[in-house]
Amino acid sequence: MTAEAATAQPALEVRGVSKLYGGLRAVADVSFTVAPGEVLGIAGPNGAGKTTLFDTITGHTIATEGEMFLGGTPIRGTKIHHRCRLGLARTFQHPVAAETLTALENTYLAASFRRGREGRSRSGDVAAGRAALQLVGLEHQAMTVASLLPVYDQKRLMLATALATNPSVLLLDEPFGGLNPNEIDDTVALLQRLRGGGLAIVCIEHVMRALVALADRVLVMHHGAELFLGTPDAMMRDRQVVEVYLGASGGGAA
Amino acid sequence: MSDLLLDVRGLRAGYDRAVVIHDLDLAVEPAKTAVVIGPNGHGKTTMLRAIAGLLQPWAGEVTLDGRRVDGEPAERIAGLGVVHVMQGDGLFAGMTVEENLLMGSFLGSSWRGRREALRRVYQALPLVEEKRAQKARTLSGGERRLVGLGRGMMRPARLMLIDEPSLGLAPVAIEAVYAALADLRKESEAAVLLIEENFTHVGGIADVVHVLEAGAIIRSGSYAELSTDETIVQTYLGALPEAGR
Amino acid sequence: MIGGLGSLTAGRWLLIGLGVLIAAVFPLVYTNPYYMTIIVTAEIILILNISWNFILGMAGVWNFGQLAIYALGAYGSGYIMLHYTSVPVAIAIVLGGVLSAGISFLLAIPTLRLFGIYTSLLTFSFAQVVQYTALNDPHLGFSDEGLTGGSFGYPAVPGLFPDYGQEAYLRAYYWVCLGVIIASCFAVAWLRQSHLGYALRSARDAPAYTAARGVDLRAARIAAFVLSGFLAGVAGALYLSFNQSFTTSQMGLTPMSIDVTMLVIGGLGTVTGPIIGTAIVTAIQTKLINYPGWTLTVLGAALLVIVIFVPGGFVGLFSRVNRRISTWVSEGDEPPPGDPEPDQRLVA
Amino acid sequence: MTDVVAILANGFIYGSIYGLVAIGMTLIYGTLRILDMSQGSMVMAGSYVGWWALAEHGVNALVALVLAFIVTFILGTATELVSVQPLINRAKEVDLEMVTFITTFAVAILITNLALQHFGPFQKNVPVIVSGHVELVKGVTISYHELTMAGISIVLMGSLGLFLARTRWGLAVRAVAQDLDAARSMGVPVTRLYPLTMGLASALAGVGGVFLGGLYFASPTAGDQPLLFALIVVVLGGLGSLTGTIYAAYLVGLIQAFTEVRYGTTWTLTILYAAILAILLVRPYGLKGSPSEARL
Repeated sequence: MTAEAATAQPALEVRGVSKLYGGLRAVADVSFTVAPGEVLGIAGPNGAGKTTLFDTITGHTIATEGEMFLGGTPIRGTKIHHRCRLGLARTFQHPVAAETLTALENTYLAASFRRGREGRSRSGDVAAGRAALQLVGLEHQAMTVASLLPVYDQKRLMLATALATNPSVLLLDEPFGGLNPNEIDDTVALLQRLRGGGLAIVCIEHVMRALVALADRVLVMHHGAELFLGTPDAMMRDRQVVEVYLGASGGGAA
Repeated sequence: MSDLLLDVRGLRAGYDRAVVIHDLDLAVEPAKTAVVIGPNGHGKTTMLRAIAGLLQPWAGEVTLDGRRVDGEPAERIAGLGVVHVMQGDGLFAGMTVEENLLMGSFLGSSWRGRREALRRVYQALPLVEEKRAQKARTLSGGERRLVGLGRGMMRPARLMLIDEPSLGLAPVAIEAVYAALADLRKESEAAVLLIEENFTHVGGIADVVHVLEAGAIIRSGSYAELSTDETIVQTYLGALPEAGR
Repeated sequence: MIGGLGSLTAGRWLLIGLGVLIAAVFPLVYTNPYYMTIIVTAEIILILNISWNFILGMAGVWNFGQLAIYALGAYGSGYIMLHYTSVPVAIAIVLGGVLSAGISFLLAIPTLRLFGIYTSLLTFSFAQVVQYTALNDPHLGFSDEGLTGGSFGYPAVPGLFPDYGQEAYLRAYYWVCLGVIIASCFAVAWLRQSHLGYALRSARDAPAYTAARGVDLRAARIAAFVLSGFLAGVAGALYLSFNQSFTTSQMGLTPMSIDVTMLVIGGLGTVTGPIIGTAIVTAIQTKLINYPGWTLTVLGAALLVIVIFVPGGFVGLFSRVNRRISTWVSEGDEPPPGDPEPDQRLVA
Repeated sequence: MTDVVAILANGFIYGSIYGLVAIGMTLIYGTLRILDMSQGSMVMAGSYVGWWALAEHGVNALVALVLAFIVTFILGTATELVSVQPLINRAKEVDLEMVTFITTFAVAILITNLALQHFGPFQKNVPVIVSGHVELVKGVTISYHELTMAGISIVLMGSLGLFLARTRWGLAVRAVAQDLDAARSMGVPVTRLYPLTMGLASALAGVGGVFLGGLYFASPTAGDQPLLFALIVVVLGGLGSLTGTIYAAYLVGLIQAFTEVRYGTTWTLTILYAAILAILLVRPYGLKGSPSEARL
């Protein structure tokens, strides 16, 4: 990540975001920025507040405090669909799509709300939808109804519909969960290509091998708060991270 | 072979066609404590839910005391002496602590027997007795784990399945939970199958440790052997840290 | 071009053309007044069912107030026919539809703030208020027969073909209703493949996902309410015009249960479903006319069997791949406290 | 002055009977998370049992009530097994809450029309449980039948509350309502508990049916009005909240008594449903209900 990319307008800025359920602080005062083309990994044990943090950014849950900016524009309080049209796309932990529609109908619908779409032209939207399917290698499944797709294809379709909205920031919730090794490698290669095109990516993941290969920086969360924010190498040497993951002795590591 | 309390062979399970557990074998001897560790997202809870009957396994055999139980509903498996302390806490939020504990002995014998079990749990876990009249939803994370554990102790068990007791707890709360676990093991001769993401606390209670990665057991051994084993670090941190070598 | 009317194969077009032809020629061949009256009434009920199928089946909004909207269309157009005789009856019927569309819009605003069973309860309550208000209306004292004529029935209105002989009258209404049916079927088929149609079907299958892909769920569903309300209003106006009266017995539990059975048997959410369902149930009703109680027993049993054992139709359509995500569709709907990462536990 | 006494007395009577019918619906929603639309037809069934036992066979009142309890208990259990249980194990592909609104509705149609065929469409007079009446204040009389109805309703509601709070099976019902998986791992036999819960709820409505039969009559449509009133009470009280249901029942009873005295019986349902519309606009989950609190 070159120097000037850091000083340019961050694609996504999160400042002091918290989420409280009664007395429980699911997310506690988390802040970070992601520059265009940068990949930020989010790690941490179960119950650390990762998905809840995502939900506050995308609007599926209301943040109790804190501000969020997408390419400089504040998005706190805006509706979910507005945030998407401004360039924020997300995937879900479980592959989900409009299951009675075909793959192409799914990406067409998403493409019809894509960022920077000029004029109402159905053929333009259909073409954008087909392009998104090609990006993830699903063009051969264009006419298949989503519920009939195998699980890996459903995961790729969910990614395709996110990309069809031409996002500037892509939030991924465990994209590698349940994938076998070469499926992981394909997905990592695809994400590397996308970031090359200037897409900012924030990725929650447990599969460390993939996260470490992909992320420029990693935010480790524990009890809803930031435990560590830095490069993957520094993460592996950080005493606190190793303790939370491995416990005191940390095996042969620290 | 038949002297095994729990014998899992070729277990295969998952959600909505997403396979999470691939061909898993696991054995637990009577009165012994087996611990299964592994990073999140690799199927620990799914394995436990399949054994407990909350999830229908797609393939494989689960034998308890020599009797096939895979495919049986959770309520019948519970009847065979299996106590399942669930992830998070699985408490009944709208009911008081004492009501939760009484539910633990739903399969218990008489009214008097349940009162006796209640007295025993209060003696073992004074904090739980202190909070007995409070609604479960008002408890903190650590308190909920202790009540969950206490509820598990309310009826005699052949096998206890315990799901990540230290999940999301502050260190001091983890100490209290593991201390209670250690006492429990001393006085009851139930076998324990415990899954945990955090590796260090299990030292005191684990007779054997298994490492679960990507839905299958990849290594087994005593706590001492595994704590210096490099594959553990590999599984957890994805790559061997240069500095550590 | 995805889907769209163009995607219908030549065979399908031939079938549709043949069906329309047979339907059009039918009254020239068959003129028994008793059965023709039943058929025209069935046509009007079919128009109502097409409108209900669009909001309930395609948009996936649990609206149980459709019969009240249908009735308000009748009362609205009747009022115009009675008090503004200069307005041609056909316009009055359309205005009845416009009135119902407006009321559906007003009903949509509160309904779409609710989730799950509460949508059904709110719309069901709306229908009860309309029914009981109309029932007691003659005692309201506006004028001796009130606005709706209550259970005695709306006062006689001229209707479309006031001076036709019985046979010509039946045939004229048959063709008018047939025209409305064909137009609304094509409209629904076109809508289903339109941008709005895809948005509605996607919102029905997975609300949280669809909102995250840029669809304004509220706006799309309000549009569905208004369109289905208009068609229901036209159906109500046609019923009043054809029968020269409209009683509150058109609303209420019994007619609603018959209509739901028609939709379910025909296959909810499909374009042809209402046609098949209305035809089958009307045939059953006519056959069992002289065995009181048998009709609804058979229909009740049929409804139960089909909903439970026919995975394809109704049951499969309302699948919630992951109900937990879809209940978080809009802000403010928080997961139960003390359960910060419900999704995390699903995998491991 | 007499109006106030009449309103309070009638309100108390109506509130008790609506409470009895509605509490069954809340019990079912609390445990099964479904709205049982067949509850009205259970009231109708109860009124026919009352007619059969009291009018046809001159059985004594208590036996008639017990008989109604048993008959509707069996009917309710059968309803669950036919219209809900087959759908439960398909929870993945089916929206249980919505579809059972239709299937229980279908059962109501079925039972209503079976009664229509068997007993004919004409209203049947059901003798009162106990005859005679008492004059509270000049011009305001309450029949002993109504008083016993209110009394027994309160006793039944009270014992349901005690059952849920104190007994082993009562705790199990509440546990199932709050965390199904946890309850199953305690050994609670859920596949038996669901039908029995629906049976119990229907039995309460059945007993209510005998009383309502005595007040009005037994007929195939005897269940429609009670269903509409029970829906109002359940929505007002917040689905799944027992105490909310009891408060709402007496509130609805008072409103009905008030409108009857002031405007005559015609406008009662209209006003009540208008109240429901207003409530749902302001509090989308009913007076006491809220998403996470819909627990017993």
